[in-house]
This record gives sequence, C-alpha cells and structure tokens, in this order.
Amino acid sequence: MSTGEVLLCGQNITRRWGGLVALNQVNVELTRGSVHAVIGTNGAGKSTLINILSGEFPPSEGTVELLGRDVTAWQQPKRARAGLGRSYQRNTIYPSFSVFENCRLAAQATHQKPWAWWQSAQNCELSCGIAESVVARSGLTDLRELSAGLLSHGQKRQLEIAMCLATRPQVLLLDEPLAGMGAEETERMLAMLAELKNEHAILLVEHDMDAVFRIADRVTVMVNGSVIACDSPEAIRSNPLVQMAYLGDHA
Amino acid sequence: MKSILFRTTLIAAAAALLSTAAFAQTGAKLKVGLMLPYTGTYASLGNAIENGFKLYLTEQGGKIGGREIEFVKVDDESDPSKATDNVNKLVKRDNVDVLIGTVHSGVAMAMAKVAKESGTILIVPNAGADAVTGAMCAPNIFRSSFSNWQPGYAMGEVMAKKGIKKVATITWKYAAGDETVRGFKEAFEKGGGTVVKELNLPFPNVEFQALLTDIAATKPDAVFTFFAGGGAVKFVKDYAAAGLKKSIPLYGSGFLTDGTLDAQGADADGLFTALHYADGLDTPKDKSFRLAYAKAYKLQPDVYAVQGYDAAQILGIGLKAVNGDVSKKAEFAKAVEAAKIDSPRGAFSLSKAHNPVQDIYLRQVTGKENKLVGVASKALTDPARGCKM
Amino acid sequence: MTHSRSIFVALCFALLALFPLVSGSYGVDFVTKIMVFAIFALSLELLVGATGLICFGQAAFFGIGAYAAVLLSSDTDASSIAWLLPTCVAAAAGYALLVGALSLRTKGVYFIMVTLAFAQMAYYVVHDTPLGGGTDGIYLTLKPVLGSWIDLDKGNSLYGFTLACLLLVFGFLAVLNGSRFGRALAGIRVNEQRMRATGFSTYPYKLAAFTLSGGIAGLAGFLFAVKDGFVNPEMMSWHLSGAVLIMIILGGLGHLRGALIGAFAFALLQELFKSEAIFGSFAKHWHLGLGLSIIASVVLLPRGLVGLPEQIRSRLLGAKQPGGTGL
Amino acid sequence: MDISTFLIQCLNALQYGLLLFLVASGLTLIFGIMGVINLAHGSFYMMGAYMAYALAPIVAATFGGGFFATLLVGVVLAVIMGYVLEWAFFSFLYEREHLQQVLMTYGLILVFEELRSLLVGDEVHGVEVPPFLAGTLPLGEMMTYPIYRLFISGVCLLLALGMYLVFTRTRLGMMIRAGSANREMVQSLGIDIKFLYRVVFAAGMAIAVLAGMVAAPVSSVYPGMGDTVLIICFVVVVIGGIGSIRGALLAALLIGLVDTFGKVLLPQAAGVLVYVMMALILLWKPDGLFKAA
Repeated sequence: MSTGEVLLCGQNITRRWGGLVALNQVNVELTRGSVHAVIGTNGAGKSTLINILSGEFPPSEGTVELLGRDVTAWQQPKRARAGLGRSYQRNTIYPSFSVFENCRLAAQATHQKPWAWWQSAQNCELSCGIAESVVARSGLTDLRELSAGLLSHGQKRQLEIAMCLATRPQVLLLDEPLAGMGAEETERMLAMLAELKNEHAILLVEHDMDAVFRIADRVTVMVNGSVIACDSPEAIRSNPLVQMAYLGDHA
Repeated sequence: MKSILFRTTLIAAAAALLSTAAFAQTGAKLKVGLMLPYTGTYASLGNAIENGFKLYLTEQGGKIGGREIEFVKVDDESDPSKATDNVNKLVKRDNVDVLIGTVHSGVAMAMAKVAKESGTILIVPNAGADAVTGAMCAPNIFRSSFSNWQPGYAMGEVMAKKGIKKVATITWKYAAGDETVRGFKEAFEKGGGTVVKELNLPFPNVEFQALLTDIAATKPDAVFTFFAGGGAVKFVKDYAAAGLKKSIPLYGSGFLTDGTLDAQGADADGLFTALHYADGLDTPKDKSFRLAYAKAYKLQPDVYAVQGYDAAQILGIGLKAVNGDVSKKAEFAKAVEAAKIDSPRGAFSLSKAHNPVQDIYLRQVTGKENKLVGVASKALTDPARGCKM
Repeated sequence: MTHSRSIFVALCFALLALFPLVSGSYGVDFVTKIMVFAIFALSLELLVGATGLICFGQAAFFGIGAYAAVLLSSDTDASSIAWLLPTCVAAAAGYALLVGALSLRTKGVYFIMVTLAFAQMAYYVVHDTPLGGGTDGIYLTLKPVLGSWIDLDKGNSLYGFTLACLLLVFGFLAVLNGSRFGRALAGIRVNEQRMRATGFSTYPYKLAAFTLSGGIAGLAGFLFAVKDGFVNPEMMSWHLSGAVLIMIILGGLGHLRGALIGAFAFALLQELFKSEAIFGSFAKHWHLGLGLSIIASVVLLPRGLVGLPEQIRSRLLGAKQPGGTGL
Repeated sequence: MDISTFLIQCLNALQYGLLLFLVASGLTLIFGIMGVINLAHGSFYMMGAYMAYALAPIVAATFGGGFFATLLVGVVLAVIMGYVLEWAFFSFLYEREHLQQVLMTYGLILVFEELRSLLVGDEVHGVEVPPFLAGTLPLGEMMTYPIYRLFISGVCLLLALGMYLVFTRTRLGMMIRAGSANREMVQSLGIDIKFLYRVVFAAGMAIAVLAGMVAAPVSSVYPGMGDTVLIICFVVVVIGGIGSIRGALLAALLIGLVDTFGKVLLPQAAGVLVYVMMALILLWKPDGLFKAA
C-alpha cells in the first residue's frame, strides 16, 4: 500500500448560489497516508467544499475524481459505497438507536441485501463484526447499549467517526471533528487520526490551530471561497499572505 | 317443612308458566329498526321521517297492526361505506322484524342488498334511487317516498305542455341528480322539447357561478334542476343574484324548495317545482295530519314527515293482514300491493315493484310555501326498469 | 420484540381465534371489520411508524383493492381467491408504485398533500366515470372461494381467513422490521442524511416501502369488499385516509401493536358512544364523546395507547431507562 | 364561448379565487406561519357562518347593531375563543410530533360539529345580505353581478394586503416568523413565545371565523359545511408554499381559474382537475410556488 497515491482530487471546483460565488476554482488533492487540513475563517467555503466532494450537491464547474474515476455526476450514496466517508459539523447520528446499532446500521451500508427480509439484522455477522471493532476502536465499548442521544457531546463526535469507519472507507472527510471537545477528548481523537492516517486519505476541516499543525501533512488556507495557499504546515505558518489574511500579526 | 318447600316451588312454576303464556298471548313487541341519518347534512330529514312515523304510531294508540312497537335506532351518517355494518347491527344483532330507512341513496342500496338476502321487511321512507324498486326489487322491499324518475318525468310533461322548446339542465353528478334529469329528459323530449345543454358538477361542490354564466350564454327558454339541502339554498340564491331569474324561468324537482324556503327567502318566490306533496292540498286527511304534526312537534310537516308517516301506514296495513305475524311474507306483500294508502299527499297504491303510484303535483312558491297549482301528472307509475319480481 | 410484548400479541391473537365460539353472527361480522381495518392500519404503520412517510391517501389503495375484487369477479361463477387476491393486491401496489415514484420527490407536508392529491384523483375517477359504477357503487354477487374448503360467503370462514391474513401481515411486518430492510427504513425515519452519507440510496427504499404498504392496503380493501359484497366511492374518500391515520396515532406510532390496538380502540370507542343502552337519546351526539376521548388521549397519552403500561410503570417505579429499539 | 362570456367567466374565476383565499387565510396563519396542522380550520369557518346566522338577531336586539356590528361581535368572540383554545389544547403540543396535532384537531372537528348540532340544530339556514350591499350591477345583456360578491373580494384583498404587511414589514411579523422557524432560539432571545403563539392562534381563528361570517350570505349555512372547505384550504396553503401569503393568494386564484374553466370546458373531469394541478405544481416545485412570507 504505497503512501502518496492520490485517492481523491477536485479540479477547479466552482460553486455559485445565484450571484454569490461560494467556491472559486478550488483545487484539492488527498493522498493515502496523509492528513490534508483545510483552514479558513467562517464563510470561507470549507463546508461547501466538503459537501461538493462528498456529493451532497453538484459543483457549478469543475470535476471530482475518486480512486481515479470521475465521480462528479455521482450522488452521495454511490460515492459513499465507492469508499468515501464523511462526518458533519452538527453531529448526524441515530439518537434513538443504541451506540452499537448506530455502528451496525452504518456497517450494513456496504452489503445491504434488502431482499433478505427473513434474516434478522441483529445476527448478520458481517455488520455486527464491523460494529464491534469500530465501537472498540473509538473507546465506546462500555456505552455500547446506551441510546446514542444520551451520550456527551464529545462521545457523540467519536460515535460519528466510528460510524464513518464502519463503512470501510478509503477517504475520510471530517468537518470540525474536534469542535466542542475537552482537552483529554481532543488528545484521544488526534491519536485516532494519527492511527487512521496510514490506511486512509483524510481531509480535516478544523479551527483548532494547535491540533491542525500537530497532525496535518499539508494545509490549505481558504478565504472567501478561493485557496490563497497550499503547503506544508511550516511553510504555511511563515507565509506572509496567510498571516496577513488569517493569523493576524502574531505568528 | 318439606311440604312448604313443595308448595312454594309449585307456585313459582305456575307463576312462570302464566307469565310466558301471557307473554305469548299479547305477542312480543314488534322490533322496528330505524336506520336514519341523525348526524351530518341530512340530519334534519332523518328527524322529520322519525317524527312522521311516530305520529302514526301515537294515532293508532301505541300499536301498529295490533302489535306494540320497540324501536332500535342506528345513525347511518349517510355514509355508504358503513352501511352494511349498520344494517347487520339491526338484522343480525338486534334481529329486528322490520327495517325503516334511509335518506342517502348509496346507503339505501346497501340496505336493499342485506334485506334481499335476509328477507327482513324493508320500507324505504326517502332514498329515491330507481334501482331500489328496479334492479334490486324484492317481495319484502317497499318504498313510501318516490323514485327519482317520477318528479323529473312529471316536470318534463308540464314544461312540454307549456310549449317550452329549449331547456338546459343542471345538477350534481350523483345518482339522484342523474336519474331525475333522465326522467325529465324522457318526458320533455317525448313532448317535443329538446334539452340543449346538460350541465353537472361534482357532488358536493356548490360553486355555481361558472355554470350560471354558461347557462346565460346558451340562452335556453328555461332551466330544469335538481339540488337538495344546502346546495338547493345556495343555487336558488345564486340563480337570482346572477339576474337569471327574471330572464330564464327556473323549474326543478320539489327538493329544490322543500324545507329550504325560509333560508332562500324572496329569491325562491314564483319558482315552479314538481313533487308528490304540496302545501295547501286541503284534503281532510292532509289537514288533520298537519294539525296533529304541528301539535305534536311544534313545527310544520314537510314531504319527509309525510313519507315517514306513510311508511308506518304501509307497515300497519301489512301487519293487519297477517295479524302481527311478520314471518308470513307473501301475505304481507299481497295485502300491501292490494291496499290503497290514505296518505296526506292523497290516496296512492304501490306498483308491482312496490313503488308508490301517485299524483305528482305542480307547485309554485308563494309566501314561503310551495302552493299547489295543479296536478303535473296523474297516478304516475315508475317503469321499474330491470325489476324481475 | 421483548418478551412481555410478544406475550401480549400472542394473547390477542388467541382471544381473536376463540372469539367466534362465544359470539353470535353479528359479533363475528363486527370483529371481522375491525380486523380488516387492523390490516389497513398495519399497512400505514409500515409507512408512518417505520419509515416516517406520512401518507394521507392510503384509502386510494384500499379502494382500488376493493374495486378490483368486485370488477374482476363475474356474476355467474365464484372466482377463486388463488388468482383474485394477488391480482387485487398487485393492482393496489401498482398504483402505489406510480404514486410513490412521483410523490417521493417531495418532503414533509408537501408529501402529505401530494399523496392526498393522487388519492382524490382516484376517488373522482371512480365517483364520476362509469368505470366505477357511479356514486351508488357496485354489488359483488358471488363471493370468491378457494377450491372447496374456503367459501368466503360464510361469516365464520371469512372471519378465519381475515384472522389468518392479519396474523400473516403482522408476522411478516414484525420480521421485516427486524431485517436489514426494516432497519434501513428505521434509519431513514430517524436521520435520512446520515443514511445517505453511509451509502444507502434512500429513494428506492422509500419507494419499496410505499409500494409494499399499498399492496397490504389493497389486501385490506379486498377483504372489505368481500365482507360487505358492496363497494362505493366513499371507500376511497379522504375521510377514510384520515380515520386510519387517527387509528395508528391513537394506538401509538412506531409499534406494530399500536396499529392493532388503535384499530380496535377506534371502533370500540365509536360503538360505546353510539350505544343507546348507555347514552339513551344522547347517543345521537356520539361524535362529542368520541372527539373528547380522542382529545383526552392526546393530552394523557403522548406515546399513544401502546405507551400506557410503560407510563403507568414509570409513574409507579420512578423513571425507567428508555433504550433499545422500539418495536 | 364568445368574448363577453369569456370575460364573465374570468370574473367568476377571480371572485372564486379571492373567496378561496379569504376562507383559507386563517389557515395560512395557523398552519402556514405557525406550522400547526389545524384540521379544525373547517370547523372555525363553519362556526363563523353559524355565528352570522345566530348572532344577527341577538346583536340587533341588544344594541340594534346591523351587519358590521355582528361581524365585530363575532370577531371579538372568536379572538377570546382562539385564545382559550390555544391555551387549553395547543400550548403543550408544539414540542410534540406534528401527528399529535393532527389527532388533537381531528378530535376538535368532532366536538365542534356536535356542539353546533346541540346549540343551533341541524336545519339549513340563509343569511340576509345587508340592504345597502344587496344591489346588483348589469353584466352582459342577460346577467347581473351581485355587489356583495365585490364586497367579499374587497375584504379579501384588504386582508391579504394586511397580513402581508404585518408579516413582512413589522417587528411582530418578524418575531412570529422567527418563532415558527426556531421556537427555542426565539425563546432564548427573551421573547415570550408562549404569549406570541397564543395571540397568533387567536388571530388565525378570528380570520377564519370572519371569513365564515362574510361568506355566509353567499355560501348559506348548513351542517357539515366546514368539511367541504377543509381540503381545498390545505391545497391553497401548500401549493402557494407553506408560510407564504403571496403564494396562498396566487394559489387561490389559480384554483379559481382551473375550477371555473374546468367545469365549463371539461365537465366530467371537473373534480379531478384541481388535484392534477396540485400534483403537477408540487412535482415541479417540491416546496410550493413561493418561499416563506
């Protein structure tokens, strides 16, 4: 599994809402084994970028390639089945289901077999097996039977990541996974991301600058829908354009 | 001690024997199932029919054909989808001897089917669906009201005789409307007239403006219509408001102005309608009926009350002939078929298909009443198409 | 299904099986009608309770099943259930497929109104055109039979046949809710966006659920037409779509038992308030009693009748830990 | 169909559309803006019609008021009833599922229908047009047009403009729209949302009752009349786009057009046309014609 293989790339992606240009000729590449962070002020177009890459809605111009195939026209479910998992800024989980059932249902997406109505979903070894492993991996084992709605905010974010992993994706688009997390929970999440990095290509949209510069291999900075810089973390930190536009005068 | 015990059981047995004997001698109460609309748009018609029926009962001293009556009432809500269950409630659960009902034609059709299968005597006090005494006719099914065909046909004859040539018809697109207009067309075209336009709208839609404008555009010599209840009130007022009343005379079946005159007010003045009852018949029977009804219920009787009253009379005639034994169906039917029913509307008899052969009166609205003008057609018999009895 | 719930359901079906032995022919007819409406309520429960699709036109599929049963039967010889029943179910499912394919493009209240629109279209086609025999309806002269051992003309055999259908539909839906397809429907109800993000194309699932629900409603329509031997356009009116929706909400959404309990409760409440024995002349105003008891159920039973035992238990034993998959 | 008949039919279509908007206006408020699925809207309309019939003699007897005095008394009564109704039956329903509102308002339909039967009986009634509005205008050589129908159209346009201005141009309107979008947020901003909803519900009911009273002389008063308008009111609100008053007005006019010309040109399909149109519009624009307000 060679690192550096490009799994997902978006070429001059543009998105217009009537007169407003939300994204302007954005290029982005995700390579296996690396975390590509995208930072920028609110309204820079980060979420719009993730939504277009994940297929939530199509770009006005530009193309998206996943594992070498042009998926621009593909709907979100088809891209997800092709190996693209994503998490949302506002956690989207199944509050009334148990933690285990959340993961099991996500795992079921890879082999749905809807016609097999006589088989109970609970004893489908494949989805239960995957669910067991992702629950363990995200440290939620002791909360396994609890209704997801009763988890703390941090635990819900971890559950969302676990549900992404349950679909066996190759590319992960994470929308502010650290938002609202305590220090100890942030550490555990960064550890998980570091571990995930080897097998997956990760896009990380995040505001927590320390975390970004600790984990990211490449950083893209966006302002008002366009990319003003895309480089290694160190180069970005010392780039005058970025400082002036984003970090203010302190470096 | 034993003897006392013996004596009491003897007396108890005798008493029990006596009561059952007495019970048999006067005959158990006749169970009459009243299936009428007590809720919804036809609720007032249901009340009028029940009042008319009970008036005859009180006049006969609480007995009909020598038997006391026990009423079992069911609200049919004028909903055909619930009709079969409501009828089964009366026939199977309460096993009534006689069924009286109903107003809505769809419900009456379901009642006719159950009555035909179970053999229970059914007297229809209003629903005018031709099929009840047509395709669905049966020895145990009678009707004390009319068939939709009759008022339509009578008015067709009247308008043809008046020399009216071009007529437009307008009604709701449901059984009562279609059958009345069909009856009208048959008589009117036989009398040399032509129906230039047949307008109809979905039931219970009451937006008439578009069709009134269409009538004005076709400029017929006259308009024939069938509406009842709230629809009749609105149509007459809209027709007058649209200024058509002065230019194109409006004729209709009696239900256009029966029980709705105070709601319609002056807009209904002068309208000609045809029905088997009218105000101011002043025959002795009608006068005594109206007096008794007004005294009993503090309101004026309408055609529905008359039909309820006559349903009771038909039951009385049949029961007398079989002296209270309802199981003798054939004699019951034969007696009723032969009888002449002395009704407030005027004496009438039942046709072979058990629909009233009656005079249809021409009436004109004057002073909030449907005043009798003349007889539209004498002893009109429903053709009872499709009846194989 | 947890232990206590399956015992309750088994008890219900046992009672239903024994009922004809103790009741007269009217009671058999009456309970047959309620069971037909229970099947009809179960079909809507699959849509509203399991998938979260509130359909306000279910009476159209019910009516199509009923009209198909009457229009396809001949007056000379009794048609066989073997082909008539599947055809009626297929006819209703076919219309459901068409309506679903179009209406599932809309969401929320708009979906409710589009399903109502398609149901009203079916109603007016039957009400205004000769196809449906007009407003007075049509008669079913000979009731269907199956070989020599099921004759639906006899009350008790129709009762048994309807009970068997209810049992089959209930069992099928219970298994289906537990299957992968059922869990996917539950996921769509709770959070459709997450389902799409994990890779479920939700439109085909919803369409399959809509068509299946239409077919089951068609089965209920078939049974109703055979029971009455008479079909009328009012069977497709929005009043019936509303009534069946009220049944499953009254019973409690999200539970198959809710549909069962709701159908029985709605019918028995009406009988209670209509009975002359209890209310005498006030029975004429039975709408008032029914309306007040429905309002009381909304105030007192937020989760419907099915939630009653749990509510009582939680009030007696202090708050219970809610969890697990509701069934 | 010559030109003069065509013009008269257009006038009929316009007038029916405006009447439809008037009847559905209370629903655009309670269902459209507040998001409460109110099946009892038909009952409110029926209540208005019966009030116009029953209150007229009482108002005339007590302080000799005419048509407008009866309207005023009716609206005041409706506001009080709406206020109490919201407090008693709706205040705890906003957090609950939409379907709980459906069940509650279904119960209310049954209760109102029976109270009407108990209080006023089951007969059919008519309501007299006030004398100074009773005249007619000549229309084409055969027909005349009742002035009262023009009065109704006037009331409707006034109401549409008033509601539109209140909801889009005033702070109250903005608060109400915010409340229906996110109830908790508005509450946290310190606005007493409970009182606000009670006022809006009372206003919605008052408008529905006013519509019933104004339309009574034309629609006549009969049992079950609320039932016939209920579905068409929801069609108007939904086609127009939930929460949009402009949308509801346009939808009402569209239905007026389709229904009027449908009856004349395609009589057998008259019943189906409105629903075919609704299905087409919602499939073309799944969120109705206009966005909110």
